[in-house]
Amino acid sequence: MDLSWLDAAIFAPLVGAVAVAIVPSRNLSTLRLVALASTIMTFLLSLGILVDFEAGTPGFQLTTSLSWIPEWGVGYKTGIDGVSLWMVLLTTFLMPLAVLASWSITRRAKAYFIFLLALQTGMTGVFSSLDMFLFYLFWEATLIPMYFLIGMWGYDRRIYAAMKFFLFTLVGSLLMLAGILFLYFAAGDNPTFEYQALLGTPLALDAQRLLFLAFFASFAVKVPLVPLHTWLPDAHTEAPTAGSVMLAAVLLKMGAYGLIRFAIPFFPDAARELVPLVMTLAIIGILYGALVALVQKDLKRLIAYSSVAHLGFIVLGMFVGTLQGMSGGILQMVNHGLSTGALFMLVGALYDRRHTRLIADYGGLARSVPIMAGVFLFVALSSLGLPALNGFVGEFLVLVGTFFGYRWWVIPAAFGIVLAAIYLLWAYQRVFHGEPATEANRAMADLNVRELVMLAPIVALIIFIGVYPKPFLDRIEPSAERLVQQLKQSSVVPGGGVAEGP
Amino acid sequence: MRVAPEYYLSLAGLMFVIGVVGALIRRNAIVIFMFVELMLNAVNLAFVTFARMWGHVDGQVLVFFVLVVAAAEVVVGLAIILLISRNRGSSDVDDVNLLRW
Amino acid sequence: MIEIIVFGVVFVVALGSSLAMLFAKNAVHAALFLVATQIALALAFLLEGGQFIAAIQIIVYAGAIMVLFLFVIMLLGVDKKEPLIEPLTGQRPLAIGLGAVLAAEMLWVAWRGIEFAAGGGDAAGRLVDTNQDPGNVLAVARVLFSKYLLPFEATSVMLVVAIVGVMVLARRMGMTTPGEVAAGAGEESDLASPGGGATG
Amino acid sequence: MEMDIPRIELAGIAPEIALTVAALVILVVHAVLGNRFSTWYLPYLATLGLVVAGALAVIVWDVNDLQLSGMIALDNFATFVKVSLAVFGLLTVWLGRDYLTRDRLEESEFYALVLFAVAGMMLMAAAADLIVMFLALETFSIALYVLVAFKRRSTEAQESAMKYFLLGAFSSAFFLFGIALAYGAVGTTNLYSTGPEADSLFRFASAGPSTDLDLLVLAMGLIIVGLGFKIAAVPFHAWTPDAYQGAPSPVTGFMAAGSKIAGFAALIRVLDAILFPLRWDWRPLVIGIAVLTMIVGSVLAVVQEDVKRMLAYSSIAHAGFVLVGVVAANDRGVSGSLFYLATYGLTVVGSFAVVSILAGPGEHRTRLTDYRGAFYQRPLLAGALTLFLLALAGVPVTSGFVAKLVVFGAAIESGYWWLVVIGVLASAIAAFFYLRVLVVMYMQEPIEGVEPAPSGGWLANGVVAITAATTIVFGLAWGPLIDAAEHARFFVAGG
Repeated sequence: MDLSWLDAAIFAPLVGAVAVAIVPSRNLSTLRLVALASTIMTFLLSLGILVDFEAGTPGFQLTTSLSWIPEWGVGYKTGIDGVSLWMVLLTTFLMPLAVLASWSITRRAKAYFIFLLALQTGMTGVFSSLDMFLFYLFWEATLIPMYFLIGMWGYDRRIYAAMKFFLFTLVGSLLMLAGILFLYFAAGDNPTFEYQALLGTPLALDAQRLLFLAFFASFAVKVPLVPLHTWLPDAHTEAPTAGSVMLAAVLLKMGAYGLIRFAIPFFPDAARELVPLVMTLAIIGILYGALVALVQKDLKRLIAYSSVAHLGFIVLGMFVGTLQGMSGGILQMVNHGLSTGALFMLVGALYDRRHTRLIADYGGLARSVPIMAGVFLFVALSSLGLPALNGFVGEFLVLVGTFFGYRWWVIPAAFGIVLAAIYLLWAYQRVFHGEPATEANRAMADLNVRELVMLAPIVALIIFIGVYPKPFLDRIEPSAERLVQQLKQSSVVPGGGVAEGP
Repeated sequence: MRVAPEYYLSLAGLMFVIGVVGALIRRNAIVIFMFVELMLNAVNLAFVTFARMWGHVDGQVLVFFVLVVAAAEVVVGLAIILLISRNRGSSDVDDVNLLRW
Repeated sequence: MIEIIVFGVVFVVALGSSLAMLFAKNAVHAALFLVATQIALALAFLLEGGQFIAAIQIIVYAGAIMVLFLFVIMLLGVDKKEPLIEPLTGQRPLAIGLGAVLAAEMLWVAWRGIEFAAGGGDAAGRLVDTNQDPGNVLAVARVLFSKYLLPFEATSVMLVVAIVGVMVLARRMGMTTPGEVAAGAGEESDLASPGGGATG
Repeated sequence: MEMDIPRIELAGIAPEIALTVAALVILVVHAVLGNRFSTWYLPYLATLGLVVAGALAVIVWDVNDLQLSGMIALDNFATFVKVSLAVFGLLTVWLGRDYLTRDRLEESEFYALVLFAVAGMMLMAAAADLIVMFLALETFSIALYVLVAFKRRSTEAQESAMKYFLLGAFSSAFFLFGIALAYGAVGTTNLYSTGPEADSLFRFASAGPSTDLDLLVLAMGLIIVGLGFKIAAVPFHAWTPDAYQGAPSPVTGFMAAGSKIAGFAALIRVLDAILFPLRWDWRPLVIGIAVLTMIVGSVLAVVQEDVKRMLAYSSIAHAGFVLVGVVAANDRGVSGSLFYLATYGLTVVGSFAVVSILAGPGEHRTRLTDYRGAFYQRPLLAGALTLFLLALAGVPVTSGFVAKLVVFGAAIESGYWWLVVIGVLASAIAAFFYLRVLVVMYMQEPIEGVEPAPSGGWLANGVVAITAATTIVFGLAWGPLIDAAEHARFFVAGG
């Protein structure tokens, strides 16, 4: 059994979940501590990945390959490259913070932590699977815990939001399942689900188009790209804080990750054909998300729409076909995870104090909670791309990459950044400045130690990436280069319609 | 001078169709069940006809099986119908709406 | 020649009675028409060289089964008119349309489908020979107890199932209080016997 | 003309014989002893019979033979189905024990009828002659008609039994007319050729378009219709919701699992093995039925308010998914369908076990609203039901997902990718109603003042545990089962 740190990081949370299950449910503080300890342990394990990972090589590393269902060519195959490395680390990094953000969960905490830990296994697994069956398993495995997290611990319209989230994602992923199966049989006499064996499977162009759309349906729902985004504001708004954090920081990235890991390399010709469409959708997402965010009255909903805009940026960078765009998009995935995660945590902290998410209910908080205001402003600035903070690096790379690829598309994208500055700063101003609307706002308590501990690592990373992104980009670029190449390859076979089947 | 199997088969087919239509449009359980019996009779005729067509008695043996099955079905079916009427305290076994979802 | 005439009678009676069943408002009438159909079919079986089958058609079908039917009808007193309301909107026309399609298919197949020479040669003549020697009953018995031995045994299991089933159902009829747990299979029920009777 | 008594080889029907004997022993012993010594020994007898039957089925694995004048096919296909049926029977008997003692219903007849039904279903899977198939079908159908009416003093149950019976008899007549026409076309009802000169349906179908096929094609259509009733395919599904709702829950689970696998075994044998050469004739019909079944089953399930009724529509939808594998008509289609039916059977028996326990004495609580907050009152049962529902929805890590994967995979291999797209969309619709149950169980509070149903006995809980475990195991380590299903080949002459 050759297992790597990666496999340990994937399954450690499940061990944690079992541990949580053993703890008696009355014992709330023990439950929290066990969950926290398990996530911290997982994070430490994932540092092992970082140590073992060799920068500068494009291929997959820390691979594990075990036989599982040989009858159907299913194997347990994991491994990471420069893209998934940061996604895995982002997940393991944010998870302890999400547990810290869950202190307000006192009802059915045991089930809550079990679902949260199961979710972590699913997310880590998605980013490290090199077998389509395994990937799909993890992909769907993220769905159920999230469904319960939203539905059981969410806010008023939680059931509606949970159902919508589940069904949107399920329709997409089932179409992808059909696509995976088609690909599986197209691969030749010895069908396999292995990712690397499936790469470069020759396919007729019309088959490629259909398959790309099947995969795209799944990933575009997850990203989400307009017009498939309508589940997102509901899910983000209704989810409990930790749910919103993981949803925004990691689950959405699964969509973008799927696009570059699977949709493009498997079907490069179809992807090339559809680049204008995807880019258009991305630009629409940037502008639409920003404009809708401007008019939101609900703080969580505002951040949710800002995610739509940010993810538009990420997808734009990935599809322009330049190294800068791709690296920027990948780095931006990390950045968005950090800043949006932090924003959701802050809103969660506000909600814990005042039990409202409406911007109008706040105002003048800067006087009563100066630290919180400061952190909020800082994170907002990171999110809108202030130079020397992480967001700037990513967005700048995306814009440069877009400029080299498709010159004029830069203009609407840049306009999106301006809008982001407006809605975030305006929201900050309305919440933290002016006269306190109520007595409750005046008497609000500032961030406590737990919340500081939970936000401090994020703040530190935001500065670190903003000032010194090199360690990150060093590891991203070789893989990004390969991904860009994959978009330029061709695997089309002449003739042969899709109707005849594989 | 023999009658060609086509005629017998036509008779069997028509009886079968009448059975189908009757079972679908009537509402009394017993009457529906009688139409099912009519369908089985049509089957018997078909079996006997084909037996002669092929020149062996296999088809007639098959009729024997159909008869046994019909008998067993009748016993259970009528018992169920009786049961319902007893438990309802009336003889009202109408309103078997077979195609309700 | 005799076959043609008798078949004509059989055809008219069987089809006429079946159609009459469709339009009979009274369950007893429908049952009687069914008996007529079955007797006509028994005649047809005779014409086609199935003497044994013709006999049991009368004995079991027209005799036992239909008597059971009439018995139940009388017991329930369903000798009254059925309501003519359509159970499901459009069900009646739909059923008739379906029937028409099915009938067309049946007739088409009957006249198109068996053109190929079944068995070759004078197959019907062979059956006549078999009925001469060793005789219809013996021929049927030989096939039944050799080739069709397994299905024959299977019917016995099926009849046992029917008898057990009717016993269970019969016990549900007399039940008055839920506390009255059935006292096991030893408690013979009257209604179990028709099951045995019809099969005997 | 001398009688040639067939060689009496019993290997092929040994399991059926064992079951019949066990059923008769149960009836006789109970009749002799009465209720004087309680009835604790009855489920043991039934268990013994089923275990012996399963073992007798297993020991002929990899035997490829026709027995009893070609009436019985002794092949791995039949064996796979027989073993699955023995397992379903066992679970039903155990669950039934709990149910019967709770509701104080007579036990001996219940076990005997279940055993007879299993025997009939096994015979159906092994039948190599249409008339045997028909008799087997009637045997288990009659047993099921009675089992559906098994609740005492429940007019609802009895009416659903009547509806089931009438439609069952109606469909039998179709099946039978199909047999008659097939007999007319070929001169025999046998599926396989037993000798070099013997005729069989298979030989005839293989002869190709040189022969006049009209009669056979119509026969095929009627046989599909007749079996379509048994597997609850649309538009022959009208009995399903009522029968599933009215029957005692253990029986419902048994019907959903056993009746389906037996009906499909016959359908697959006739279509995918015997009439394979005529696949271009039957495929359009079966595809139409499959599409209708998947869509109608899924859509109508969404609006149901009764859990048993909802599971009935779900079982209809599942018949549609299996039909997708039948349509594929390749090796993977056959093995995939078998895998699907086996795992679906376990899952559905498990779900009805939970429903049976939660419904309480007299089975009064089966409405969706009765499940409010079930998770907080019975966390383990609700958890198990969650697992079953997710498996029915086809969510990974459960056997239901793998089942869908292999069946859809087979269809894609045959080039029916568009059928798969319809299938996945239908299963997305279907997911909606499974989610509804989850919402009620987890996201709503229990109704104040309503006591939860008493917990089930150890046997019923054991059934839930076993089926839950298999649902997970066959979702993760599905290699051995799919391997067995892939080796479940049909009888091949001279093979």
